[in-house]
Amino acid sequence: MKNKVLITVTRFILPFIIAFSFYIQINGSNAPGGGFQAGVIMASAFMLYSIVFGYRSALTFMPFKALKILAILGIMLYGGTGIACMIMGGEFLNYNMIRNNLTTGQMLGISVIEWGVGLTVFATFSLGYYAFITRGGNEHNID
Amino acid sequence: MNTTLIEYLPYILCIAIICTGLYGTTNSSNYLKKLVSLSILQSGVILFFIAIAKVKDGQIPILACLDFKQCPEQLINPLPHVLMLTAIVVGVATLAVGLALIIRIKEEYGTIEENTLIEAEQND
Amino acid sequence: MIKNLIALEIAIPILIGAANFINRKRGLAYFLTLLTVTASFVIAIMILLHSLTTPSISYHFGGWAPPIGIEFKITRLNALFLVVVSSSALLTFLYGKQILFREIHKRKISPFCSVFLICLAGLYGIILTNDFFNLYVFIEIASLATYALISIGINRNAIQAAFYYLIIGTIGATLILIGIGYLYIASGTLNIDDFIKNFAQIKHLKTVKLGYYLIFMGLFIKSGLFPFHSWLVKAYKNTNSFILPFLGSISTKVYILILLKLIYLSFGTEYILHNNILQPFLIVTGVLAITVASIIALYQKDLRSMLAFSSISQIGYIFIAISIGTKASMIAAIIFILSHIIAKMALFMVCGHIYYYKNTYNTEGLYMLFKEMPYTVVIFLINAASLIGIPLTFGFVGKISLISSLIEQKMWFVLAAVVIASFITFKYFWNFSEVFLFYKKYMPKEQAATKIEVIETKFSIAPILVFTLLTFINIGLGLSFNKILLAAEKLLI
Amino acid sequence: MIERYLDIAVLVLVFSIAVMIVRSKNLFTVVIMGSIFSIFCALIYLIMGAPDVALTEAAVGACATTCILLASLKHFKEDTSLSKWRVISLIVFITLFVVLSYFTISIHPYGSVDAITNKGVVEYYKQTSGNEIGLLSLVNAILASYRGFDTFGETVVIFAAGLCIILILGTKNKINNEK
Repeated sequence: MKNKVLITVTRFILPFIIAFSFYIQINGSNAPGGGFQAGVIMASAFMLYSIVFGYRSALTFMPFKALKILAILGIMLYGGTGIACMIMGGEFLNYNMIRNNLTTGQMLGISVIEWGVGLTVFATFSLGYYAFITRGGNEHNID
Repeated sequence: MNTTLIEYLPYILCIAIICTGLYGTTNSSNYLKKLVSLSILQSGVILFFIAIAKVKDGQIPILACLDFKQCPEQLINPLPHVLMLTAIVVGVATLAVGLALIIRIKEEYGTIEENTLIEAEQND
Repeated sequence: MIKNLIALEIAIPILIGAANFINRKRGLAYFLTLLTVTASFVIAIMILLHSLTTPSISYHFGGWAPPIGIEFKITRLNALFLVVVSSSALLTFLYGKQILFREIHKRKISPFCSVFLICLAGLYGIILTNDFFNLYVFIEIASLATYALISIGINRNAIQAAFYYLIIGTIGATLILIGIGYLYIASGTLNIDDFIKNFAQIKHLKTVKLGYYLIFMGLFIKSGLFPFHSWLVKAYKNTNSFILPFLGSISTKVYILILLKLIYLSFGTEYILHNNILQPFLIVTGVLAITVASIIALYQKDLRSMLAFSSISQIGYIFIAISIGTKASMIAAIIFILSHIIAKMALFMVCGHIYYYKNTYNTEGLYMLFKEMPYTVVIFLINAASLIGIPLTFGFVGKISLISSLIEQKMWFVLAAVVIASFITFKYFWNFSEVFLFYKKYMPKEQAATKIEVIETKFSIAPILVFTLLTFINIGLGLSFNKILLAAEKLLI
Repeated sequence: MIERYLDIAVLVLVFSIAVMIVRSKNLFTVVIMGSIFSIFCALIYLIMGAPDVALTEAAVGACATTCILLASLKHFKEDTSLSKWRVISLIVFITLFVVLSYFTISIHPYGSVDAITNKGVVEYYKQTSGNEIGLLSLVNAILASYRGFDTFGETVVIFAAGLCIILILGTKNKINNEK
């Protein structure tokens, strides 16, 4: 796409969208928001980029394989936290086992799993978008 | 009479949206429209859950301070909100998988109209 | 320690399925999946052995006690079904390596295995969970994976069948969600046991009635009860023959198990079935299912369509057993579910095995199969006998316990329908047996019309061993009639 | 008082958008109306005091889903949908609507403070979550800790959806054109 207005506005707005998604990710404990919303907003920034600049240029800095690894990393963070809690002697996802003084364990566990959710959601939405946008073209090497 | 009806009107409207979604899902001939109707159905259910959580003059479910006893306030029920976050995710996951299937159907049959597809299926 | 195995049973398939996402080598994917399924089978056996000594184990996720957090509950019934599901998955993978590699594109096998593992974890979750909303989440996980597994088929109609199933299945799941909402409004809790604790005070409420009607309606749709069965036929007819033994035997039965647990162990038969519209509804639909579906099966020329309609009629028997509402009938329903799983899985495996060599399911290509594959046809006949309910098979035990509880309740019309439907079952299996066994009488006159392309095959002993094992289990259970009834009594403690 | 009527007004609007989606013939209209539907749903969630759900619906329904739908709409350019009222199913769903509405009367009234849903478990969450978890946001405390396993399931659902899309839209499966 060669619309100058669109490109300028996108360049201007993209950092704000990304910053907003990080804000929601980090500030989720005391305000509305959390990992899921942050992931979706991040993915929509990614979609905006690939709509305006073309998905090929988006592929250069975020290749398909990287997205796959991010998705796995997210789910591993979540499941790994659960299993780590079990190794430390509690139940699955019992964050009290991480640190035993009052709420630190809970806070730590929650922030880790929120990052896991955020990563998986961002990566999966972007993957899905790639899958739909590349279908029908000459190359579909998404698997 | 009037007050009671008003008190139940939000629920009834949610149910109306659910029924519209069901009607669209079962009667649309186009598969894409079926999917969008399906997400209307799910939105109706989500609206219903959020409506039952509402408390008159309640604050949004964020505590003013960590110890509830020091600053008690009337809060909206947060549990349905949590459930519906999950339900939204499930809805969008279903929509995405359905869309992928529709694209494959279009590639294989060249159409996504139900009537034509049933004929094509019987001819196979 | 044993408690943590319960969480691992869910977590291991999910995490390994996720890790398999980047792997593109099909051999590695198959090996990894086989290993995972074996591990989950071992864990399931350990849980079952543990539950023999302690009848009820409750696992609290996150360390929060039940009404606050999510609870998994292991009873003997749950543990038994855990073993059944995991062993079915294991047997499917042992049986179908060749079929998997031939019917599915080599680049698709790795994601296919990942989706299968996630589906498996979803089914375990459905069996174990004791929380209404968690039940919904696991139903959705299992269903989403099932749609994708079905869409990979032997012909293009599989995709359409998967989409049809997606629409119907999502409507069913949404009905379950609305029902859960109504139950939550009435009780303020999501835990099933906690809900039942205060049940006496709220059982007269309209919201509770509507809630369980909606949940049951959703479960009926998901389990393929007669008027809602059309997705089942389409899906079974067109999907690949690797996944069919697993999905065809397990996926609907899990929902029936949930229904059974809700009716008999949670709400209570007194409240749900007696003086209620649900009992006549179940009896009528069950009778219609066993008769109409059997009659439709008579006219099928395709082996898999016949088996699909046979599944619908068998589900009808299970619902008749559920609708009676005594303890004996619950045992009958459980035995029926188990016998159907074992026999149907063997039949679908035989079916896939035949397809591997003959590349067709149609009767026109299968004349005089006995000459080429005598052993396979014998296995087919034995398992068909089990579905008909001929003595010395496991199916006979189920049918006899169903008939005895029908006689006990003096439901003569239903009894007559069951007997007549059994004869029709015999007839439609006989149609296919005739085709397999006899030559001259049924040979089509213009043979040239049905040319089937010759395909490359590699002989493997694995599928034959697997369905032989299933047949031995079937006959072994059929011979130990009294022991099963005794064991079933113990199961429900 | 005015707030209550605001809910109802937006709900009526959402309902009419839903009817328009079901009635419309053009697929592009369906997708764009679906996006508008989601935006107004998000508005209702905000009015009803569920900012988390509103944020999610706005991000997912109005933005991401619409992007994905539009991306795939290029495949169905020439398709239009027939749209006729079918009287029998209309009657069925109106009956369903009446039955469900009849049962709705036994729910607690909208906005009721002493509904049973506000007691029990929820009371416990309000009282103790600040001390036990240490988060101000109750939704996140329940989501991540008390019902953390549900959220694990939710993440698995999203992941499974991605996996299913790759499985379905990946390399074409070879098809035996068996008649």
